Amino acid sequence: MILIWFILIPAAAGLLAWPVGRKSPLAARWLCLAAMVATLALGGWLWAATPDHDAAQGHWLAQFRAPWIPQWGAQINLRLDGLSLLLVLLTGLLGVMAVLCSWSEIHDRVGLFHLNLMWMLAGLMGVFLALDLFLFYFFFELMLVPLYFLIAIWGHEHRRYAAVKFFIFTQVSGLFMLAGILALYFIHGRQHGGDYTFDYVRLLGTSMSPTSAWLIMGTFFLAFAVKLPAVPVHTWLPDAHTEAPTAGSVILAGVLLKVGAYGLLRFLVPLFPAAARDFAPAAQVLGVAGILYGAIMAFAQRDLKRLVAYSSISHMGFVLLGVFSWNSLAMAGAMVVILAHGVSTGALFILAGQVQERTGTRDLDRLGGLWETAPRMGGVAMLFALASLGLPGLGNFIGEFLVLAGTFQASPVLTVVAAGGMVASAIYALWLVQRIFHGPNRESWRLGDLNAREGLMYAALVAAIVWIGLYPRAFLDTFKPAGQWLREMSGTGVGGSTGVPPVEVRSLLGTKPSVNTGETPVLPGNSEGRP
Amino acid sequence: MASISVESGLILSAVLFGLGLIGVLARRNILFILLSIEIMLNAAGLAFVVAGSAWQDESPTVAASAAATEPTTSVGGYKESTVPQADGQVMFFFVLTMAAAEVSVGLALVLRMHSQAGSLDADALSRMRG
Amino acid sequence: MRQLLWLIPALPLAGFVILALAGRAMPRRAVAAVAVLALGLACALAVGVGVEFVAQGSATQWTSPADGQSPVPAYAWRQSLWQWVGVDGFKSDVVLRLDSLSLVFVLVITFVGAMIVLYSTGFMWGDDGYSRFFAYMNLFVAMMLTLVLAGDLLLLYLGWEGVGLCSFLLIGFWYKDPANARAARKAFIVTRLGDTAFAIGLFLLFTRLGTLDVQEVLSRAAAQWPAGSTLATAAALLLLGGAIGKSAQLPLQTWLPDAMAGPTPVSALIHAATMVTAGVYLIARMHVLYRLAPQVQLLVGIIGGATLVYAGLSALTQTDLKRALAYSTISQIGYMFLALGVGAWSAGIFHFVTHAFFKSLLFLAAGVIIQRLHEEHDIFRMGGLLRRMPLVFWTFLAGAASLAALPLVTAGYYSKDLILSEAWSSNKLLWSAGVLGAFITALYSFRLVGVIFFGQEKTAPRGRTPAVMALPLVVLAVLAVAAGFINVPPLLGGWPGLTRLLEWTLPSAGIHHDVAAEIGSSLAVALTTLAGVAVAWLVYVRKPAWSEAIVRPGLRRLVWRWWNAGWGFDWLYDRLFVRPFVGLARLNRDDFIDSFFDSVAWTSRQTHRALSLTQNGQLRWYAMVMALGAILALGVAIFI
Amino acid sequence: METVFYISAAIAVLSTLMVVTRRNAVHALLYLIVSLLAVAVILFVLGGPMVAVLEVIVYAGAIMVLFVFVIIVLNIGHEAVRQERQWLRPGNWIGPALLTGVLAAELVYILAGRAAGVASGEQVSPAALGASLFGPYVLGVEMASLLLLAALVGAYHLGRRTTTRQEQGSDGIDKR
Amino acid sequence: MSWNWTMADAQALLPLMVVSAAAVVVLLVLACCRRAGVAGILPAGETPATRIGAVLTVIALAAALALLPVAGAAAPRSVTFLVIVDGYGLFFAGLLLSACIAVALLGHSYFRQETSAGGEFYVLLLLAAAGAMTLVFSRHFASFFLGLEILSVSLYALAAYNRASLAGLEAGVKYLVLAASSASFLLLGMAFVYAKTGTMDLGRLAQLLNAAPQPALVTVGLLLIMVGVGFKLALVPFHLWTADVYQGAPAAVTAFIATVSKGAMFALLMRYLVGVNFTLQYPLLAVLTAVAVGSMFVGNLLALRQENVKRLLAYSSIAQLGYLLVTLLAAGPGGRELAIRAAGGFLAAYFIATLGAFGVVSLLSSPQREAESFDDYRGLAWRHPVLAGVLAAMLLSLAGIPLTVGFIGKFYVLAAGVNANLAALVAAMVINSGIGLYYYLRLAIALFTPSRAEPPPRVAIHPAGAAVLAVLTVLLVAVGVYPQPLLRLLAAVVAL
Repeated sequence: MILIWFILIPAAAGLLAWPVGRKSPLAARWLCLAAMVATLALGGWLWAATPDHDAAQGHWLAQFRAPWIPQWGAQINLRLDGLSLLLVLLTGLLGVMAVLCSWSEIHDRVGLFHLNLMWMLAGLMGVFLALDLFLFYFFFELMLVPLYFLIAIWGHEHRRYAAVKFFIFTQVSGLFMLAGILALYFIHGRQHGGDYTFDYVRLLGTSMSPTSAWLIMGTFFLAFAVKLPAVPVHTWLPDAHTEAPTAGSVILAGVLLKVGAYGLLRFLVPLFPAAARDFAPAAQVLGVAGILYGAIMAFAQRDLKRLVAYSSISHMGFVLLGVFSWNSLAMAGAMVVILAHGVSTGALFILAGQVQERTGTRDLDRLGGLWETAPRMGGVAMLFALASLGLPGLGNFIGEFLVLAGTFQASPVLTVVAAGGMVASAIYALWLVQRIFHGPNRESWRLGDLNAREGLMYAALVAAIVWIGLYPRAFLDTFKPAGQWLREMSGTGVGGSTGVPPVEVRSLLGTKPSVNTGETPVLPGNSEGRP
Repeated sequence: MASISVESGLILSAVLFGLGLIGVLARRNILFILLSIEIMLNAAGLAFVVAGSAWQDESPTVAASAAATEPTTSVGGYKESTVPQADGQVMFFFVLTMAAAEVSVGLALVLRMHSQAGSLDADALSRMRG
Repeated sequence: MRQLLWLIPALPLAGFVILALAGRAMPRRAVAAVAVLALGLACALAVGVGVEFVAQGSATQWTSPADGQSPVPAYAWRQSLWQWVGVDGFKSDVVLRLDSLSLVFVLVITFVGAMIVLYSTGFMWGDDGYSRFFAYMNLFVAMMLTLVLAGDLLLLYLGWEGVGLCSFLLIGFWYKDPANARAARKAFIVTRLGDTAFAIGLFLLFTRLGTLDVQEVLSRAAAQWPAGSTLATAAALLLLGGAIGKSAQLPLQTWLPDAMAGPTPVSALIHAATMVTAGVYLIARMHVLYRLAPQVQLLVGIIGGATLVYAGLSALTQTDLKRALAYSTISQIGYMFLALGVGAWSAGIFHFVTHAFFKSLLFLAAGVIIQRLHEEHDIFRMGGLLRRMPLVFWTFLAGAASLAALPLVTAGYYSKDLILSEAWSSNKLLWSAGVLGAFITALYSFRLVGVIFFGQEKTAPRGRTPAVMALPLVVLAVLAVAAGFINVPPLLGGWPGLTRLLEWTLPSAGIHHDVAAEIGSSLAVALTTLAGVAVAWLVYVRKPAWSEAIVRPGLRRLVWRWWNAGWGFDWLYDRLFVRPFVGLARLNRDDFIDSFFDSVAWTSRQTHRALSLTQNGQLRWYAMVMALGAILALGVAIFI
Repeated sequence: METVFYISAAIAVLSTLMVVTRRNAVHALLYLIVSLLAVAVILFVLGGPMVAVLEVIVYAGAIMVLFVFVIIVLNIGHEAVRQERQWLRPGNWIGPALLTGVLAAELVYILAGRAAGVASGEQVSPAALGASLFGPYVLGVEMASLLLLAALVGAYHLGRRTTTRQEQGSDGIDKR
Repeated sequence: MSWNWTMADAQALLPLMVVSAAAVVVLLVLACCRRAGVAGILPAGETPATRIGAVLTVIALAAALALLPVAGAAAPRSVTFLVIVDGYGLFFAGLLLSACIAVALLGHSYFRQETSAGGEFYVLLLLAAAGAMTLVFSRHFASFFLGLEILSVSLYALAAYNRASLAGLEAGVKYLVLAASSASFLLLGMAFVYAKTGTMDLGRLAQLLNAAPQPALVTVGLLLIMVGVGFKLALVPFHLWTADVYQGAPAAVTAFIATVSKGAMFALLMRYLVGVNFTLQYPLLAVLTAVAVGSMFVGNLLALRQENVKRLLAYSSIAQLGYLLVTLLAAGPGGRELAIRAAGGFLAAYFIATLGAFGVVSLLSSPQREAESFDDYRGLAWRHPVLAGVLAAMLLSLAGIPLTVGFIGKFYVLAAGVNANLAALVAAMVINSGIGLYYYLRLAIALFTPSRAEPPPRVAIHPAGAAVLAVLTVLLVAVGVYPQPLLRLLAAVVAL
């Protein structure tokens, strides 16, 4: 029952913040902060206590169901499992950060700003909880409008171009996915004698001809690839990030990109197991391309936020690689990358925002030598740059290591190329930090170092990234049942695979050396052994 | 009565219709355009009467019985009674009323055009574009 | 004491945390105190743990097994702290493992670390980033200890990257000068290449053997992989890649000379004593893997041999004191690789121990010289310091002698002699490379002594060496001379204690002990060393004119400049990798994929303009289009 | 009967052609009246006496008179003819003629030989027409009346010349 | 031969009769008022007359709307072979009547102080409404033609209603000439079909054509009729008049043209092309598909960088009709029921959004000065925050963003398209909604960005118009979030 609160609290706070903001902006800020802290606390409590977790619900931790449009078979069906819980927590955390970091940055129309921000967060919560495809699409689209207005009204120089580009990219790909959902809806309906429903669990088992499976999966993949972003359709991200206000960038990078990853994990592979298996090699190549292309492009940028934006493209390449390896290791790795990237890139964007706030520019050629005036900020920047290049002991490394380890079984060559990404990320991450903080202070910037509020923010983020780095078990155990269930669902998909005998891919625990030397494109390491 | 084939009637109305259309497309004086429209409508009215004459009448009341009955005759077949259907001419009647109505409003606009826009040139009224 | 094993890396880590958070607020004295205390305590604790470990271990281990059959299982202490990564297919814990190999490393690291930190409290006194320096130094020692004590390869990788990070931070310590920042970046990226190879090796090991626990990996590898199998070779090669990167061997050695941009104590600790030998430790730790892949072990030897000759010749031509010492370090590590290559495992580690002492001594002495000569780095601008800095002279001489391996007197001799004598019995070619290297080493070490301390004085040194810097010099000088006695070969009437200790974990050198060969080899080494010293003395002290002769234009000048530039590797890599990467990046800055989407937007704008031309407001045109529409529709109906 | 149909058809086509090409409005009107009378004859031949009469009275009579009335009010006599000269350059005949030629050709191609049936030649007496009009088509008649009402009100509103003060004021602005 | 009226016939036709009678009554009342005004009984000038006219119109339309269920009781009933009153017709009649009420109120607020406007606006509006309802209930060529013509003739006058503005005159002339010529095409087509099949009853015609393969003459006839219909629905080759007439006509009338006239025409088209399971044969199907795709692309692309709000909304309505046509093409076997519901749903959403958008335009403009250029709307959020919010919501609904009824409409049409697996059309629709997004957002964001040029004067908002917009916005969000009532209504009523 508590699931609906995850959506209602931010939404209500947003609505309240608008009129309140008119009178006193500060009250609006505190209201939204309180709302987000409450949401985060709710998530934390749910995580810690996992109340009323009876076996009947299987691995679902909580559930909320209400009729919505019986005519179409759509209902408000929110369910929470390990995967969604972690993403809800990430959204909560970054939501608090977003409100905090826009404390000193946003001064005009504060009420409207917080309305948009809160509604975006409510939309995001909705996306991660919705188990009904129509409801999922509803929230998938709903979160775009507030972000559009956030970028278009409070953004920087070319904000309108970036906002429209972002909106059209996501909207068109989203609509293709809607067509895909409808196709699935009708195929399922016709197959099961008129049982037309958008319920994810019931849609899972629909068997369909390979061509239609490929087509529908293609639409889903397009929508999630744009959101991820995967390489060929990524060009909206740098513009959107560069022009968005700090809070917008934090949420955009921290959580909005994860919707694509969440979609791949939750919807794409379980709904179309056979098609996903055939598509896996191509998607992995795309992932690796994303890693390298993102890293090289990041190095080339002269704008601070564009550099960090391209770095997130590189990190998301790992997620794509991990998801399509579809074994317990790679999926856990993808999950950790999602969390760690959310925290580290969120922090980098808050930092970028502060640098821009203090110096008024994002141009790296003009920045330099800030360490002596703002050493604490330099230290924090160094730490998060190291996190983003995958230093062990910080969150990203665990994720990247698990993803690469998981992918290694299927395609060693691809893993080696992807590992090149680790070197490339080192190049741009170090170059970024040294460019801003080391070197001569050309324009002799005199900046105020971090104040208490900012210190608090960074303390929380540093704690989070180190926690993921040194004690990831807490997150991995939460994700395990969800990952297990997803693999079972995709395992029981389309009947016998193309005549290949179920390759006894020994589970990774056994001592027998792995028979699968990667020649048949069976989804590797599917530890359940079923192709 | 020597029989006039429907086909020639329709061809005539098509030709008249074409001429009317040329008038609308070619002339720049709004009056001539209205005249050409009258020609086109008249041609259409003629076509209706010609079509009506081809179909013998199975008394319209029967045809228009309460529920829409199934089609009584196959397409294009003759019917036994000899009176030609009145439907075509009723339609002509309605076309006539429409033509009259349209002319009256048209000429009212022509008068306003003359007083406000100064000339009767159709292209004078092409200020809204793009 | 066994339970306190985790405290050894934890103490420096605590030092780092204290200095990083509150360092700025503390007075300099307090900062120095915290730094030295942290390392001192760690060193004391290490000694205590070491003593207890050796005592307990000797009961089972000391009776060295008859040669040939499988060794008695290594005696080790294991302390698991918490489960780090636990996915249902893969379990990796944060576990510390102390065995004789890691004990040796821990002792050396903590002791040399303490000395250097003590020294740098004086050296860095004038610097404004005082607390930041010691924070980084403490972090480095903590990371190095984690690397050495790691019982799980993943934890080892954490330490591995940690030390890489600290070397980056410390090289770029004086961040104002962009050259330092570039050197730091270069160091990190080149080592990162090696680390990536190492990571891929980990993936291979983990996917094929199912675990990353060091002991587990070695036992399963031995059980499942036949000698010479492709998997073993691949794993060994990948780990070798990592080792080459970190230990600056060919072909990934270009970063070490540039790393001298950092403060001298950093060079002493990281780029001489500890970090650069991490590769040696890794190969020694995974010795089972390398014995399963003999060709790779040979390759290690070959790389060692080639690097020692290459680096020696380069060191010969350096004018910058620190760069000369850097190349000398590369050369000495070449010796260790050679030792591991020929299977002389404990000899290699012994050379690490002695090298740590005399090389850090040389660097610290160089630091004093440079500081007192108004930051003068060029040795030919120094000279005649014999009288002005007697203490520095004697300590520098002890170090140089040990480096040159003066027979019987210095520790360097014993370790180098042990390596070469065992190399002699297994690979003649490598042995000859070693001997050639010995000659070159002697030549360049005494070239330094001659040029710096003899001849007439070019720049007058200022001030005097503070006590806190002098003490470490003396201690290390003593060790540089005396350290050899812990492992005197039986031939010379000594008891090879260290080798026995190391043979608890590492395989013993092998069975062929024909005494004649050993004597012959050590005689040859001694003679070549003395010849080298003599030549150096002749050229650089007696006849300074000859040293100019060498650099006169013509072929000799060309070769000299080629060697000086590190055989042109830097130039090659710059052309081969750096320029294309930067060029490609700059070329595609605006993301050509974006231009595709912009073109879509452009075409739609153009169609908009074209279509709005059709809306020209003319009534007749509208009617014309309508008629055209009708015609087209009819055309479709009739003809198609 | 056959010949009467063809003769009057020819007259109708010719006079319509003349209507479209005349420069002088009054001449065009007169030609149109001739054409309408010819069509009335055809209607009579096809068995629609009532319709033919209506064509003459309403079409030729009322509508054409309206046109004449407008021409008189606007007295667009001779100077309109001069204007027509530069409006009616032969150049702008080609486009419409071509288009309409193709359209007429398509229609004729369709009609030639396909329209089955022959005009019965029987007369539809006015009584029958009336019965049908006020029988099933009574709703149609009502709607026709609504149509005329709409035209009436529309024409009244548009035609009102009494421009009150506002309008003059606003006239200026709107001469965009 | 005569037709004997029964009570049931009268009951079925009640709404139509009320509207027509109201037109006459309003005319008479206005005449008296004007005469009384002249005679000094009522206060001088037209304003009281227009107010009485408006009130009467709204009452009449509301009464007709209320009588629909009564007529529904007698449905389905064919009153003479001209008209058939059934659930399908009543739903669309309801939709049209409510739109007319909205237009009446908007018109009233548009002409508020315009004394010279006179009451004719309401008479013409009622007549147009009567024409539209005849179209919706039509079953025979005659009622189809007459309904269409009543609607068109009253629109000629309404378009040029603003006697002062030259643009109005231009709009009126253009609309008249083109509508009349397209009507003649329509008539010629009808004549050909009648000549070949001998019947003018659309129902029987559809059955006849289903059975036998279509003779060429009938196909040509149908295509010529399509020219007339295409003109009315402003589909691609016949769309050129749309922008000029929408811009020239007063904003309230534009709202009427964009919604009621298109809606009525489409209802008739839908009834016969889908209702009587008339399967589209090759030539007509190909032409319709081409027209649908053409309308989408041309409509959206024309509006891309359009600087005039009324022209932008005109082009956007062309594109929206392109989407609507997809439901027509998706009505193959098995998709008939869904296609009709989709069309009903989409039209309802389109009506709400378009009336809302044009409503805002009409509230901001007045007979003297039409608020149509972008500068009037730039930074509107500061001058009229609520109006800006309403317009933004309407634009988002036209773009099909969730939380608005537009999303439900677009979803429904997409569902129909996918169900009839028209992959190409669905793809075209998706791409076009992307293009459409560009200019909807361009206008929406312009509302919130302050303009450099000095803003136009603040306009007093008339309560009647404000009430209409309030109702529309509430409907927009309510149905957008909880569409169940609309869906239940569609299911119950539209089941043929």
